[in-house]
Amino acid sequence: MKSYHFRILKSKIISVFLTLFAILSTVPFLLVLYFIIKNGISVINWEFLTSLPKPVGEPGGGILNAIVGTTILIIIALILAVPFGIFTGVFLAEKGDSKIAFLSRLVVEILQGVPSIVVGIIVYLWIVKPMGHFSALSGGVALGIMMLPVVIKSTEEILKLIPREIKEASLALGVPYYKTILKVVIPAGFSGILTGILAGTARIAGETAPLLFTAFGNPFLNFNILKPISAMPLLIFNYAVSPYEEWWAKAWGASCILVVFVLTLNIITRLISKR
Amino acid sequence: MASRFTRKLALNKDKIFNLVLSFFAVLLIFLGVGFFLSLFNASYLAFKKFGIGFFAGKNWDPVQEEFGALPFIYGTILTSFIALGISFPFSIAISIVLGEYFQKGFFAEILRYLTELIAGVPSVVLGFWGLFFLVPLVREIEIALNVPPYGVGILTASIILAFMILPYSASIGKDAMRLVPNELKEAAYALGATRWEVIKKVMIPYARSGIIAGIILSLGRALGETMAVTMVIGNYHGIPESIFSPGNTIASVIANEFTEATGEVYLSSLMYLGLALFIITTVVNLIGRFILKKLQH
Amino acid sequence: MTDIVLRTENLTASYDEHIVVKNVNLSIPRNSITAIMGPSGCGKTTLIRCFNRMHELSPKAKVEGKVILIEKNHQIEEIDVYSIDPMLVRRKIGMVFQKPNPFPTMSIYENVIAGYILNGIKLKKSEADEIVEETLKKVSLWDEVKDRLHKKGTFLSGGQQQRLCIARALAMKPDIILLDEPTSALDPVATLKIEELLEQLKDTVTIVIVTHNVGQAGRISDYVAFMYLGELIEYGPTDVVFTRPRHEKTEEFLSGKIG
Amino acid sequence: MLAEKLNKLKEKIVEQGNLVESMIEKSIRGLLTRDKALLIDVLQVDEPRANEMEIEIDEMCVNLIARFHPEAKDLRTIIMILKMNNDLERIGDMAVNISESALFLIERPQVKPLIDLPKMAEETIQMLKDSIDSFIKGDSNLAKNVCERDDIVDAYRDQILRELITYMISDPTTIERAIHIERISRNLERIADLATNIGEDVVYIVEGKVIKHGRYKETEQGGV
Repeated sequence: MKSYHFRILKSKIISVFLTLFAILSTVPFLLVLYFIIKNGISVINWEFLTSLPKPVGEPGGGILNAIVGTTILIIIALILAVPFGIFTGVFLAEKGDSKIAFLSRLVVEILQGVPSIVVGIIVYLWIVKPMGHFSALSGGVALGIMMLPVVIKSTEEILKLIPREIKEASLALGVPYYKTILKVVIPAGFSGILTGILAGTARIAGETAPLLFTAFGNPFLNFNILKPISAMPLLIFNYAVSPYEEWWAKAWGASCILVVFVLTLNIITRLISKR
Repeated sequence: MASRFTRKLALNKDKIFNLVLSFFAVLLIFLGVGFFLSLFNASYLAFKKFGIGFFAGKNWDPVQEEFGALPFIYGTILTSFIALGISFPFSIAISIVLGEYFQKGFFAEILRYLTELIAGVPSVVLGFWGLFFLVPLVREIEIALNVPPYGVGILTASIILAFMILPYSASIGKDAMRLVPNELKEAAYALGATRWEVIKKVMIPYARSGIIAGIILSLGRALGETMAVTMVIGNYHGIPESIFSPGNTIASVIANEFTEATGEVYLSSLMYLGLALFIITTVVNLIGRFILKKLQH
Repeated sequence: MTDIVLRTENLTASYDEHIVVKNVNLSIPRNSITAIMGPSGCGKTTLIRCFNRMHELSPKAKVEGKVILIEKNHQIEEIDVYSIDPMLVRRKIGMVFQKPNPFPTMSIYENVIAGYILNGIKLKKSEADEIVEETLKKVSLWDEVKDRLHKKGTFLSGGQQQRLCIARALAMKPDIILLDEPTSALDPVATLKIEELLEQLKDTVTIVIVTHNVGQAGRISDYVAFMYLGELIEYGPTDVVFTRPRHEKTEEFLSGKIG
Repeated sequence: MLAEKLNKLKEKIVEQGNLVESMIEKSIRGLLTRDKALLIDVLQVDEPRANEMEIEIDEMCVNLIARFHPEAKDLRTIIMILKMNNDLERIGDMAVNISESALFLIERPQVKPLIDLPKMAEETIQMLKDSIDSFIKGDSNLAKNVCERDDIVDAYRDQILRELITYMISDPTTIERAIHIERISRNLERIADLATNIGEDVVYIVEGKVIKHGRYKETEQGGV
């Protein structure tokens, strides 16, 4: 048997080693953040945020089309996923042991793991192909589907945490079931549901793959949801793989805005759910 | 006392409400089934033409309308498993550090945020960064090793994937480590074990299935990840000869070629790829979640 | 026992084929405190949950027999509880639960009039103020909370929360309130306060309380029912049941041999 | 709650005390004023009421113990009330004895002028009054005082007996009447004894000390 001192020393060395390894794994994130801010911050100015792209060669121009596009896509996704997600979440929390619930949960788990590109294909088949052209609507639907499992899961989890007594107290006051759910149970779980919605928004705001065959992109400002629309991640992708240095700069600027937006949502979600 | 009318009305509203709830749940099930059926339907043409042999075909030639998925399957599996290999030691280290050494406190919070937040960075941004930081770096290495200096390729894609999946396996691993009962650890300490011995002989064996679930779930992520991979893998349709050579994954082929696909067979073949990806990731995910669920009970 | 407010006729209740209340016939006198006692799992909670139709909310729950509520306004009216909308029943028969459960999103003020708010019954500000003050005074909570009516009810102590929940039930002006082991989550001092409160309240409302605590049943009730394995074994004035129980099982329960 | 119910019980026992007190007083007054109606009233109205009340108080005590599980002073109070109830009922019986003898006596000529007997009765009634008073007020000093006055009543009884013996020896026809007078004085003496009992019970309720059977001295020093 090795001496006790040796074993203690070994244990200590390993702990230092592991801690260093863990710290090392934060390096990529910090590098990405550093790179994006370094390259992006100088690009961002008022014009960048409020004007449309200009052809290569012309100075100036911005990414307004993408900002508006992402906003519209997120709104469409929210409109679809929030009610759908909350109602399904309520169903799972309330009638959790039915057969329908079992199957729904299975679908939620499948949706949670489905690659975003597959969602893109599906929405292409369901909406783009029948319509004959790309559209903001199809992009919003794709993002909505991506968001759905997050909203459902967080709603279900938070509602399960709400004591049964709260619900019964309301029913015992002669309040109908639907009002009990809408006015007592859902408000009691409001912060949790909100967290889920924010987390879902964070998940979809940077999604690109499902937009490739749905929203497609659009160099002009568009408010018509039946027409193709641009989005921040689409713009970053298109500019990043282009051969023009000035487009790369614009992509850095857009990346910077998108990353700050998504990370802020992420941090807010974590802070809310910690309380 | 309310009139008979309002008595009935309230009851009806409850029924309607329950119907609405069930409607959404059933709609969700239809959504899931619809996913599968639509993909299956769209890929039927390619399936009829190439059958299961599709996945063994080495050539992907849109001009000749000859489609074989083997290079992409190979690329997908290669990148995913290399990524798992790269991230594994880090993920274990984070699991142990956050699951045992630093469970609370400022350092633990910061470390947790910094390791988990990379999952929040949009994959297109990571790909962009990879293109301008990682690709030149890998190119230097390739020059030093005297292999063709593409920069882009399997290795670059794997490194990016490793960054992306690390938070998943690390956070599930950490949770699994924290689930180890204190009595068990104390019993081992009481026998004179050192901290490392407790971790190695008690905690890791106890948390093993959780760690494995984390790895499986992150594999599911890696298999389906699209944008970052598409941007740095090099889009080569052949079977990659080494980890330095460019390649393609199922997801990256679809992303690259879908909007340009002309011809029904071409499109259907891409759908067929999508169906395969869907089934593989779903199976991998469900296995991972099944293990996790068993762990929680 | 002439002035009856609630009567059950061959009441039988079950969960998933498992009968928990067997053929109970019970008449509850108006403006009194009736305690239902018995060892845990004897069906006492289920019994009172049948009174205001809460039992049927549980999955696979079934109720047979009748529960008759006797209202005395201008004339005497017998209402079969299972023939009208359960929402109406629950407004006439209030309920207070084991764990204090004020609505977490509502203030103390809103909690008192929660029944009105949630049912969509509009109250004038002055009306609402009056109900809140009057009800909180009834449960002797007014002096303790009058300066923080608009704070959340969940900040109160356990005993105060439970009194708030009693106020919430009372504000609907029910004929009966059912209390399901209302003090089991409270400390002895808070328990005593609730018991004193119930004693005061029986002038305005009929009280039915489920308790596993023999002492509590003895201290506060006018009538006591003893249940065992789902059956109503003995029922009568507390003085009589506590000193000269007719049934051997009651004797054993009272002397702590079962339960 | 318990305190309230205990008060009701106390009121009841005081009422019973007052009733039996009035029974003694009425029977003696009936004897002295030769008022037959008063004596019959004691026998036919008061006695049944006292009996009824005794049962009622017994039940109240048992109920309180069964339902409230009283402790310490509350428990002592209830147990003592239970005993007082017994004592008072017996005092009632003795008042009945007195009334019966009085009924016999008032139909016949006087043996002798009744001088000591009224005084004795007065003292006895006062003792009973004081013992009940001490109970109401929780006054252990008054209660102890009652216990000490027992000797006075005993002395009256001896005195009366001696006198009656003289009369009986000198005129045997008075024997029957004399025995009835003696019976009255003996009953008064026993009433005084029971009043003493009550006094002792009050000391026990108030102070938790037993002063019966010569323990008075010991407990003064702190031991029981």
